[in-house]
Amino acid sequence: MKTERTTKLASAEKRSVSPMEREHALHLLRSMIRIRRFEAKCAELYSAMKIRGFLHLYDGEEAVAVGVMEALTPEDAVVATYREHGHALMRGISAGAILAEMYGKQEGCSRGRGGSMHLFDDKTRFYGGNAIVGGGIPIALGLALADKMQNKPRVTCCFFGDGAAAEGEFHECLNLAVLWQLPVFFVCENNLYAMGTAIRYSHSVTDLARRAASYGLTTAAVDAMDVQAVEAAAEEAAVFVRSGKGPYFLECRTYRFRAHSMFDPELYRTKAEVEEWKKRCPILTFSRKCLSDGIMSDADIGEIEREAALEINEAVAYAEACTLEPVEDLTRFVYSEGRPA
Amino acid sequence: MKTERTTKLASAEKRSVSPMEREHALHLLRSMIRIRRFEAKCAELYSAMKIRGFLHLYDGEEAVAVGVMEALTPEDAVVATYREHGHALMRGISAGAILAEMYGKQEGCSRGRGGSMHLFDDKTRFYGGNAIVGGGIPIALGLALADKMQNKPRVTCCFFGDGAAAEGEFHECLNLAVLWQLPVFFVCENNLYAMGTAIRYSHSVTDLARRAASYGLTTAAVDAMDVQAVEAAAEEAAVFVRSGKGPYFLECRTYRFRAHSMFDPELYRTKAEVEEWKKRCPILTFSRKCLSDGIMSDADIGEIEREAALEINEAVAYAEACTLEPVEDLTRFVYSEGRPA
Amino acid sequence: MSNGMEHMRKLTYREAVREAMRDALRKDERVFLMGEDVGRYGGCFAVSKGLIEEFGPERIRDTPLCESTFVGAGIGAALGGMRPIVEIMTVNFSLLAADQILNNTATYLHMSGGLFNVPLIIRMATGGGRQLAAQHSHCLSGWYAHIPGIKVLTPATVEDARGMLWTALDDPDPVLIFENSGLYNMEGFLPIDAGPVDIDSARVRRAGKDLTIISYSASLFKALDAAETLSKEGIEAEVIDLRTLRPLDERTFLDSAARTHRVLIVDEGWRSGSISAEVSARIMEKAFFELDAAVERICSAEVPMPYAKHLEEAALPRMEKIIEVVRKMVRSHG
Amino acid sequence: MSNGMEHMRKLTYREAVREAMRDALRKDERVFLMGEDVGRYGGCFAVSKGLIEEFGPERIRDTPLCESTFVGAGIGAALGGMRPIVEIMTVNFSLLAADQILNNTATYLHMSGGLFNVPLIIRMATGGGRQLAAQHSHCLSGWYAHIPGIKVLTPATVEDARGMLWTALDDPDPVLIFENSGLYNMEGFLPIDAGPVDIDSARVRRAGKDLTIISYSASLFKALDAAETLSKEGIEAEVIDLRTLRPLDERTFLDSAARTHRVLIVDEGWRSGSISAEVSARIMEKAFFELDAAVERICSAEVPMPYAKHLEEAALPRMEKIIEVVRKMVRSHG
Ligand SMILES: Cc1ncc(C[n+]2csc(CCOP(=O)(O)OP(=O)(O)O)c2C)c(N)n1
Ligand SMILES: Cc1ncc(C[n+]2csc(CCOP(=O)(O)OP(=O)(O)O)c2C)c(N)n1
Ligand SMILES: [Mg+2]
Ligand SMILES: [Mg+2]
Repeated sequence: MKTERTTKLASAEKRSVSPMEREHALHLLRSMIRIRRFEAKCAELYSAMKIRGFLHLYDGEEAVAVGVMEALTPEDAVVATYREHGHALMRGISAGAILAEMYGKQEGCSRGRGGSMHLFDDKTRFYGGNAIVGGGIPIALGLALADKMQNKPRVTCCFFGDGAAAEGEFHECLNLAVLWQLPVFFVCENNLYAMGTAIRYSHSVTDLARRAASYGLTTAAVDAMDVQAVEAAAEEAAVFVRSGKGPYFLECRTYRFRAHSMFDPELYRTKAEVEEWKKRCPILTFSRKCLSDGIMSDADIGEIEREAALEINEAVAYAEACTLEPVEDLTRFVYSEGRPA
Repeated sequence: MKTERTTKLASAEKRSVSPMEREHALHLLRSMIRIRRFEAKCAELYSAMKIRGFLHLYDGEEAVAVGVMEALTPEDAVVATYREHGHALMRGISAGAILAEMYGKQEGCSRGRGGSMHLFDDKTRFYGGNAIVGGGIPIALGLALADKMQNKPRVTCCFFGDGAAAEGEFHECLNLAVLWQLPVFFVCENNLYAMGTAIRYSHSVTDLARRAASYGLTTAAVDAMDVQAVEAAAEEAAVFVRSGKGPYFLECRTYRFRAHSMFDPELYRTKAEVEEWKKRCPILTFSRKCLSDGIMSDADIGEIEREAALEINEAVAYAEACTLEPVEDLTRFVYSEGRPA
Repeated sequence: MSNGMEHMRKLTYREAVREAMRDALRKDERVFLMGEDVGRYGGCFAVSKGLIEEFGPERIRDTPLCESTFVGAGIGAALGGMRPIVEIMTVNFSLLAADQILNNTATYLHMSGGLFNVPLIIRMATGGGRQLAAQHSHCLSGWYAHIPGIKVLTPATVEDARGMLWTALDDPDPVLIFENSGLYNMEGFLPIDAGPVDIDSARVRRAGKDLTIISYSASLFKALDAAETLSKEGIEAEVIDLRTLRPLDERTFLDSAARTHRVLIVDEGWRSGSISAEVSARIMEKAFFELDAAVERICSAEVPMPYAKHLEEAALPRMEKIIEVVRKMVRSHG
Repeated sequence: MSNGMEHMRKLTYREAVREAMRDALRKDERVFLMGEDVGRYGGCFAVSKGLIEEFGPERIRDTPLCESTFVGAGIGAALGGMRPIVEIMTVNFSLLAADQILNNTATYLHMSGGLFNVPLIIRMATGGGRQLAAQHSHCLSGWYAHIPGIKVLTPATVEDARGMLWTALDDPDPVLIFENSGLYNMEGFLPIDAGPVDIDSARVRRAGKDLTIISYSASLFKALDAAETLSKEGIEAEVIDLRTLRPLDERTFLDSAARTHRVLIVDEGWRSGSISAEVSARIMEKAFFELDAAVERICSAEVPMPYAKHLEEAALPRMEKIIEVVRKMVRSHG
């Protein structure tokens, strides 16, 4: 097991910045901001009753989806959780398709049948959106097994939370992934809470990377309020997995800024604790660093914000304009249509 | 985690033996021989079709049940597996009641409704006999929780195999037992196989005591072909648990001499491997040691064998003479009879 | 002026369940509540809100995510002399504990030849209608009622939400209580001194002579609403609340069928192999010659619950559909 | 001399399943078998014996004990382009994977709005009669048939044991195959060139005019034996093998009911909410006016399976009981 890694915060001296470096920094920041603004819009639309069901937002955790997804190729597969808007956006599903899904429209990425917790996309190999905590981990294992049996050097990236790590399937899957040396990239989003249950009440050993290491696989923990640290750690993990060395477990230490869902009165943590963490906001710290490093300017950030606002407004307009599936089609997709001859 | 412990094999010099020491040695040997002879009779009765269903015998593993049970008091609770004749006998259920159970007679310890895999006894707090691998572990946790909530300084002793340790409940239960500091004495009977699956195919890390330690509880491993080593280790564990220090995990390293069940063709291991282990037979090694230490004589062993044979013959006669429950009572015990006023 | 309401008070279904638990926790030291987020969070549906403040974290016990283990631990605690109430957030998650429910909870007394009874309560939210999609919305109470060895309660009214838990806690055997999450906000009146209610009989919630509608849980209210509308057309439907799906009180609905000669069953479960199929089959077996028309069923569409509102509504039993089918049935001549 | 048997060969049900798997493994590289002890041990019921020698441990894949995970991994492997056959030793253990079966296997296609189908086969042994008691003996195929999104097959004959797997492997959706462990040793004849069989229709296994007995899996043979005995008394029972419990082919049994006007269902499952309840309810709904007598059911007693032989026999459907009920039904006048 590796020890926690962080990239150093910007030092005072300015240094020369390559266009590529600048482009990439802009890309990382843009990605995180897109997620943040998207989630804000979702919350707004929920209050406006345009979105219903359970809604779990990702604020504070953006660096995880952004950093990890940088390490994946289009051939790789992703299995996510019910807090997966960020993963879906980063994987390349359009904001419009995601919003249309939450509107329950047939142009939604899951045809309006899944909603916020069940985003899917075949083109980007995005295998959901799973609302059973831990339920996606075995599926990720199977995807990786299929790759291994077919000699496809692909990675299956599986996101799950600290809460999920208490479920039995976590244990079964880590064991099996190591036993069978499956190309799974486990990404544990440790945001310190499972709904209202702090990690000290759900894990006897709260160092999850250490716990995972007890299965005999390579693990690392990363300060996931730092997008570059996540990106570097994920890169290392993905290279490892892709090269056939077996599974890899990355604990991303992060924090959820918002309530668990739209129903959560947040009785279980103090405002002060949340505020303390907000000082480490991945968007805030990264943009500050980039500014002080001279990698980007306030104008750049303004431009990003404008773009994001535009994208999201267009997505809302799209979702509004989308159509409802005819009620007569209710029982479609219980089984596949047409059987092979 | 402690390292594996074994008691030294007898040295050549004779030493003076106290009557208590002799009595205890005779007791340990008698206990193991009772189990061994009982199992042999079961196998015979199975061939004679007196016993049916699945039958899992304990030969080779006697030192576990014998050694562990020495550390328990009558107030403690026991949760066992489907290979539990030895546990049941050692806990004090009579051979007659167990055999009658396997005969399907109503005088059986579970009224003939459970059979070999479901031996129960309320007087000795023997909570079964569970044929779902790993299924008893949460029940043991609950018994311990009840004790803790009622301030009863009792131990719940939970037996399970190496195979069970791969199931998700194992993980969930170790975590919870440590989190809640429950008085559970986990006894892992690691006989290196789960049916036909060798431990290297079922665990990524085969040192189960080390795996268990990753949950932050006290663990030890013991050479369970040595009854005195098991006894000493169990004593330490029970004292620990009883004193309120939380759960304890003891890995008993042992071996199953017979097939998994009466249907197993044993394709998965060699005769030579079995023969090699048989040299370490806990009865053989312990009786040899006692003889060479001068703790007991051949005559003592002969007497034990005679007693065991007598006990078992009487048990068979008893089971034969027992009666069948009337068929009209088939649906009894689906629910309790009579509800409290 | 007395309208009989002086001894009544108004409360929600949620409050009724909470009060029932609070009462039990006060009266009996052996009672405790265990499940995910029942304590510090205040309960996934806020049912147990406030209880941890009164009873502390030992008795309002937050568990990690581990459904199979905390249900199994409930069995053990019950065997060890406690009276655990285990909460599973929603019925879909109970599938993770299905082994403990079927293979241990339901069989323990029998496997042990009558030695060990398991006085365990398992409560869970069930049902659709809140756009929670295919992993949070199913109504599986009827499915669980297939299993001998457990009792299955489906309180629909505030009175039952309050009183059934009480009786269940006195029961020596395991009891599953399914609370339809759509009912938590429903208000109702309850006598100030409301006490325990029986848990093994169905109840006629509305008398009628033309047809019997048999239902349970949230669907009951659709049936009652339909009956009101139908009444204006001169059709008087009797409405029966099954209340307990196992053991099933067939006497009540067989008697009703013998009076009305026509039966419609409304069931939020999927149709095939549902409790509605069982009720239909029992009427077939025991009241066949009383019938003037075939027993009909309205169930949820056989589809994993879709998220989109209009699709979900179409998937669930609807009042309009009940009215339509009743009209057709009453018109038909046997 | 030709008796039509030259092109037939004799084999057991176990061999038929094994051959079907061997065939599939040879024909299609994407097919593999995964489960506890399917490889080195040779399969808990020796069904997969010998396969590891031919196909190696990659394709005959022993798993640790982790039902939920290897079923879930089956879903993933199917999504990833393979054609996994997952074996669960016995149906009671499948409860550990009930979450993956109901919440993922059955819902995946629908939740994803039709994007991802799951061509997964899950085989398991089911049924009682071998004194394996309350955690190894239940017949839950009918119970699983409640779930939309999966198909549920219950091959009773050697031909179906051989042919259904083939068709199931070509199916784009998840298929559960329940093999009654009491059938593994049963011998039967099969055409040398036996091929796939359809998996969505019921079959009339014996024609008759006086009454219809509907059954499936191992109980089918009790029904057929009863029919032979009854035939000597002049009662000609039609015997229908449901074969597939979901989707249910109601046409076949409704037609039969319309011919014979009397129906008995024989089902090894527990009675309440069983597939037999569903069949009865469908006949009620769609053939009510064809009936001369109430549809009756013979099911397993509602008790966790007892170990003792005489009790287990009493718990299961018995041929004598079938004969008795048929006699009574045929004598009754509608
Ligand atoms: C099996 C299961 N149990 C319970 C729930 C209810 N639930 C939804 S999210 C959640 C907490 C999960 O926490 P974690 O895995 O840490 O993810 P996070 O929400 O923090 O991202 C719970 C208990 C569920 N969806 N599935
Ligand atoms: C949940 C479950 N899965 C599978 C089985 C079938 N089975 C019975 S015993 C066994 C092996 C268990 O091995 P282990 O825990 O090491 O115990 P041992 O038999 O070696 O004492 C298996 C797979 C079962 N009984 N329960
Ligand atoms: Mg979390
Ligand atoms: Mg073992």
